Amino acid sequence: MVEWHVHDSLTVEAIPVLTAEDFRMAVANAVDQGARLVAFFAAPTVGGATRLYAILAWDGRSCLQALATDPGFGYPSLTPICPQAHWFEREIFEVHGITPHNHPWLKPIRFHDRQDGGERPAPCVTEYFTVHGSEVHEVAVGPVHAGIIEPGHFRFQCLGETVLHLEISLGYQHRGIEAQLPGGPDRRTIHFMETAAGDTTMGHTWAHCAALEAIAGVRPSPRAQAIRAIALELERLANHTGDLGALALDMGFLPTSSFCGRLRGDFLNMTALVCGNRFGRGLVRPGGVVWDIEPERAQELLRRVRTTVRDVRGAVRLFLESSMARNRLENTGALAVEHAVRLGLVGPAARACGVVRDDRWSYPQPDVPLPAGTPATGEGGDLLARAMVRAQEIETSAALVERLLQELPHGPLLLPMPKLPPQRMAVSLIEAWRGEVCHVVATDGEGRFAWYKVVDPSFHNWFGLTMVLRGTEISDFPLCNKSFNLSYCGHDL
Amino acid sequence: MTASTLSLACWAIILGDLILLGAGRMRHLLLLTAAQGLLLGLVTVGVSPGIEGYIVAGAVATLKGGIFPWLLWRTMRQVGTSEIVEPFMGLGTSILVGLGGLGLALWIDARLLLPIAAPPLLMPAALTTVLAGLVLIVLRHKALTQVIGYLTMENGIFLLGTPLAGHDAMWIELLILLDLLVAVFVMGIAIHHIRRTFDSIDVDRFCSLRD
Amino acid sequence: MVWWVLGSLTAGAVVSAMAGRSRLGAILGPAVLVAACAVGLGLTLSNAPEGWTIPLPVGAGALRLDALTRWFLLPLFAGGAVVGCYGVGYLHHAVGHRHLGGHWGMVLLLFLGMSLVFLADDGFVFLLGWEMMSISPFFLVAWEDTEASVREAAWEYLVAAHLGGAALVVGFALAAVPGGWSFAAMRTALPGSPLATAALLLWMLGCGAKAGLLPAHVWLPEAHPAAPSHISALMSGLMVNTGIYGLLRGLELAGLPGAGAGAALLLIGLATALYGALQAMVQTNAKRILAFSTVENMGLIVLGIGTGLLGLAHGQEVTAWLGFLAALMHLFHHSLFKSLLFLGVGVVLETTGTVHLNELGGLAQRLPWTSRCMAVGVATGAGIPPFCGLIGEVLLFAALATGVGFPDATARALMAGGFVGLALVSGLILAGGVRLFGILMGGAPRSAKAQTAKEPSWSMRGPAAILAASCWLAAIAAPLVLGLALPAAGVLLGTAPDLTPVVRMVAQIAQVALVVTAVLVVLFLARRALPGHADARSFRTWDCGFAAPTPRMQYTAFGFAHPLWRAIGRITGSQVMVRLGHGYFPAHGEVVVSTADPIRGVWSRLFEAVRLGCDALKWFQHGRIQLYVCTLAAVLLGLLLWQLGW
Amino acid sequence: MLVLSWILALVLAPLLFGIINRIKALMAGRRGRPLLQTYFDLAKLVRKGVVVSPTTSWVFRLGPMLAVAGPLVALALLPYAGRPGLWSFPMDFVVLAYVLALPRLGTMLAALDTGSSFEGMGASREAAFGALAEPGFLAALLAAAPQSGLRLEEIAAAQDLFHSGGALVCLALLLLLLVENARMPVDDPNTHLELTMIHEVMVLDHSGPELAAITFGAALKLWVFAALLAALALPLERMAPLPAFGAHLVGTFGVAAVVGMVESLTARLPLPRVPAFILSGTACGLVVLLMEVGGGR
Repeated sequence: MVEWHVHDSLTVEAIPVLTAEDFRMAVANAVDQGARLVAFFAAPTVGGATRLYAILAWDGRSCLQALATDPGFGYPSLTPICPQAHWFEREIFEVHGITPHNHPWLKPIRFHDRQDGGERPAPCVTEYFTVHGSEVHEVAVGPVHAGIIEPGHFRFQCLGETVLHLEISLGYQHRGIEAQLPGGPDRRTIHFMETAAGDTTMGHTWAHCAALEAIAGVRPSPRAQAIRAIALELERLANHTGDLGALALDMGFLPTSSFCGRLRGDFLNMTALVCGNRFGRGLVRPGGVVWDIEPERAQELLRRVRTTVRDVRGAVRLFLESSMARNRLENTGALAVEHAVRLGLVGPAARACGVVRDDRWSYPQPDVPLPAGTPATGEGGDLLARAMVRAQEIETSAALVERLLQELPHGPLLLPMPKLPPQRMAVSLIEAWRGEVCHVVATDGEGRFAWYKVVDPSFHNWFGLTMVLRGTEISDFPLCNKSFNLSYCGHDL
Repeated sequence: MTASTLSLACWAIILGDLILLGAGRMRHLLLLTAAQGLLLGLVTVGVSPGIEGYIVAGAVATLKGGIFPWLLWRTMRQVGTSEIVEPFMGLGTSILVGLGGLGLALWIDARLLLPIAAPPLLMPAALTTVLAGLVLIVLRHKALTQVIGYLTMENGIFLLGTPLAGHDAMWIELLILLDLLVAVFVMGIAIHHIRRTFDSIDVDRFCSLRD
Repeated sequence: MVWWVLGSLTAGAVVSAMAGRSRLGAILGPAVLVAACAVGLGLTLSNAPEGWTIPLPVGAGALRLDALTRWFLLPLFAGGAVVGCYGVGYLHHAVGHRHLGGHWGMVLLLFLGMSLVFLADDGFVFLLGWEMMSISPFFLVAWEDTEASVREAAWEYLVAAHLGGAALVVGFALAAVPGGWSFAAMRTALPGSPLATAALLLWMLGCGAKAGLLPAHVWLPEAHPAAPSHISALMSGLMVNTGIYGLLRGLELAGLPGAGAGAALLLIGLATALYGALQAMVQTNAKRILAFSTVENMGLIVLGIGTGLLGLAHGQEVTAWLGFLAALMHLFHHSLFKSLLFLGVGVVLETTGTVHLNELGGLAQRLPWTSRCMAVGVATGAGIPPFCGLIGEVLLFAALATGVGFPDATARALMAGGFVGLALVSGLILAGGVRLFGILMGGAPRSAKAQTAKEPSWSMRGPAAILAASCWLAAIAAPLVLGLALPAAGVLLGTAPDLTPVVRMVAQIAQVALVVTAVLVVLFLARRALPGHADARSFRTWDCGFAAPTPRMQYTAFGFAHPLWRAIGRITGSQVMVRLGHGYFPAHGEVVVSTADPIRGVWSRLFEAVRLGCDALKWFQHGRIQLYVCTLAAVLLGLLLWQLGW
Repeated sequence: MLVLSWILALVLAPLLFGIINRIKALMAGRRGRPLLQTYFDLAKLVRKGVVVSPTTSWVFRLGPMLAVAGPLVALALLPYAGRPGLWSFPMDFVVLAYVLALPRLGTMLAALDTGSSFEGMGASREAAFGALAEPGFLAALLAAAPQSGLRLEEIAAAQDLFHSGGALVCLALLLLLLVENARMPVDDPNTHLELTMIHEVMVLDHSGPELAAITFGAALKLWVFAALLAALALPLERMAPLPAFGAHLVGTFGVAAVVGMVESLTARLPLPRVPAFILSGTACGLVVLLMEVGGGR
């Protein structure tokens, strides 16, 4: 088993290829001992065969491990002994047709055309897990939603108000990004990355650049890294504020929802002040950043961050201390910590359950200071905990941004990127606002992308949402969904 | 102090009891307890006017409307217990039981022959308060809620005693003494309960409850 | 005329039974029924002389036609004619291969029995009628005797009817002790006699079992649904009335006892109504829902009687009149809409073969007539204007509301409690009615059976339409109907106080009903003038953009009741068992909902105990004739000694 | 006067939604939509065509008519400005409750007729909460009724906000107004989340003039409740006719303003807690009734 650090690269051949059975046991053992399966995918070998790669992350030791196996047409499924692999295995099955034997729920995770070339089925028509009984009814929500959100289909098995089971069918946002990346990097690549998940531009772009920089052995200047960190935290601030506002809106708590709606815009405008784009597009490029923060702009940003965070604090306090809002939040949509660990949840959703898991601390980027304190965690994993974690993260992010703005290091903005070396591979992990973004890149014999794997935090967390809903109220679903606030396009890619 | 103000205060006490039974959060319970203490003072003034009445009322209002709730509030904060009141049955059931209690109180009031004429709504208010306290003690999980239940019940007993107090000044002092006795007693029992409920928590912190 | 009615019913019963499977048997019975009912209606509404005697082997039996009897005969004969017509259509497929003659013979016997019960002026005739009425439904319920559940329901009915009948026999025997068997004698001798209370208790037991009062209601939701639908309509719409009649007559004979009986009836009525309404909310078989609705409505009627008695006991005449008038009016309205609903469900059963709500749906499209009639029935039951159900319920509310001003505190509390309870019941009825109609008729068919439903022949649609129209007419003509009810209540209460406010109130409610109708007509016409009336496009609607809805995506019968069941419905004893596999990826999931009536369980345990007790007595069944004779002699000796008064 | 009040109700009822929304907007620091937006919506809807789902039948088309007919007739029962309504008879408050059940029946049946799980969800909730709210409404009015009279007119005359039980009765009616008219904290009229709705989700499939009818019916129903509450809260019968008329109008809008304030400051209740909320409204009325029965008043 090969082990390396997140900023390093390695050769693809360094990854040991085990037999399917050994591979399965090795991954399961590592996960049992505290590793996380951050990526599990199939990729072509030089010979043209398909090989399975598992990337394991050891948060405590800040190191990564990788394993591989050659499955042929099928292999024994990991899911029964390692539920984290569940979604990955279904994806592998869907994209490559490699069957994980004994997988309990083997079906595509994305809605797609029929493989046998038959007539295209109607959206969301597939086999869902059915709870039998004459009194059970199904509720089919989506793919079109009444709000301005992305498409996705939710199939509830209900008895009256109680949800017995929820199954989620996605794929309406599938753009084939991963399939278009091999052969790169080219001029489109960075734009694919900036729009992989529209609200996580900074997370994905940084992860992409970090992976390329690791392969090329380029180390961006501290100033560029600081500007990246500022933009990432601003993205976090904007989205967390927006999420809290949306949570308030969904329970009809108007004061906070209207305040947070405006304040989210203020944070986005701060990003725009840095790079001219409210979502931070065009700011980060391999080798550094494109736009600088001059001292006067830093002062302006500092002023804005301080006032906005003060307002956010007020609005959120109003929300979290209102007993009516707390009544709605407490004990709703709870997820036990052992489920969060076993399912490999990431981001605020995992931290709200009490899992200490934040890549900013575990896998810090070079020259980026650690945020103050420890990762924010909650208890019980209910709506309140997820809201509280966000409120705390707003504080830590604001403090970090202030600190960085006050003492911006010096250095060139953008270093030139050399041509990528051949046959190298790198993994980057960035704690975006929604959770861990993981990019796995490998180059071919000419230094172009041989394959490229993107794992959005939503990919880990969608199944957590279905677990939260089992046995709860169907009327709680919108709030639970909002409290996870997962990405559809980030999942579908 | 007119009779109508007194009856309004009694109305408020009865309503307070019902809201107490329907309250889902500790801080509401404490606020209600405090309000009830203040109302108790008001009623005391109404029933036994004169300087003694004012003194007793002041003592009652400070003790029951201020000190006790504040102590409990502090304890709650220190223990860091969750804000949610944990009822055995739904809060709706508790309200229904409270309504039944009010009915019972009115029924008893119609049949009770008191030695002295009490203001019209006083007895029902007192009995309802006692019953509400009982419900809080019986139908709630948390030790702190039970303490509030004891307090409420004791408020009711105090109310029962007020018309007697108007007659004879001696009664007042006796009542206050009894009151304090009951309060300390109640706290003692309650702390015992708390100790059992929160085994892991530092028991010393409960010293703040002692009077 | 009375002889024509009774004679034709008797003769028809005999001839029809002999006609057997022939075509004559299928026609003769209903024809006689309709004819007899028509004559009976004439008798009821005419100024016929009031008393007759019939020669019986044991002496002369007396018949009497007073206003109370007229009031009960009215729905009996009106409903009988309608149900007779319907039955012809309902049973048409059985002509030739089932013993239809026997079936109709039993129906005629049932009508004869009910007529005798209402007309009786002495205990013998009453009991004679009661027995006829009790036995014949056994054969009627057991029509589908190939099904075990039907046979069981029929037996259960028989046991309940006989236990109730036995209570009545003993009750009349006790009541006859002071003065004799004739009602006139009881009226003078019974009030104040120590036996009156005992007799009344037994009457309440016997009649309560017939009317389906808690806790003796358990047979009713089994037997009524098991019968063919026109018989269900007969039993639930008309036969239960005999229980109320017996109760009222018994109260009259015992001299309208005071506060205790009033309070007891009020509480029993309220409990029955609440329990019935809640059960009707959670059951999933349409006929059982209707049967529990009958239980609930009988509860309301008894609530009215109890209120009236309480009013009387406390010297509040207006309350007393309001209570009894409410009971009588509601009884009439209930006969109309419950028969209507059973006829409607009968159509559903006939055309789809099932009455389970979760197998139905989409019938409003397929059965436009029947669904409209059912809608009227549901709205009437829920007291929605412009239908007649409103009148009885408002009278009941009025009786209870006036009671809140009583001088006596306990009575005030009872009345106020009754008022609030009644309000809850009325809310529940609306919810239950919406559920019944909405799940049954609305949406898409939930099974293939419902897919092909078709309207039946006019002989089945017509009677339902007539009843639906009567539900509206009875509201518009409510002052007239009240005019008939007043003398009926007068039989119980004597001379009336000034009831002009009550009469005016009913007239005003009738006006409200009329105006609601008018407003609806105007709106209907206005709608035609607006766009989108005739040119509405039929297309898949919003549904969250989901393109392939299935019938499984509709609310189920229990699912619809789920929020209410969670809040207050758990006392119905229905339970939800969820079996979902463990772990993140369950392999199988299933939900079973049981809606068994817990009170039935109590009874069956009781009967089990009795059976064990009887087993213990088996030593006595040794077959030695000497001992039997000895026992008989001992009993006779004992009776002799008792009669001689020691 | 009576006719005038009736016409005013028809004309001004949609304004109530405008007032509520304007208050909510002000409290949230927004400008909000125009005060007359509901009128614009109605005018637009009336001119639009209709799309119906193929599963629906006559029931679906009847529902909106019932939704308007009920409140229209209920208006005639309302006492206005201290004077009796078109009808005034003993127990007219019970008839009022039954007439107001007409729109509930209509919308629920139409909802179930669509065969959609969303509409069924709304109907199921409405059925439960409507049934539970019924005793509260009637108990509050009975408690408010003086011993001598059981008409709405006398009930309104006997109560005012500053009278012993009057405030409590008004509170009970306010809480039940929130329940019956699908307002916060029971239902959120502004949400887009079908799974949490009650009233709005039942009328998802209606379009064109039928949706207009339902919206107008809802506005009228709110008017009936608000006007009734104002009649109970204000001592109108002691005023001269014209001032009473004005006061009643202002009072009705005042109720809408209060509803707007409540909506601005509350969060939705979890649905399983709604029955307890209804019970607390009911309890307010029951306390007064108990006092009356117990002779404590």
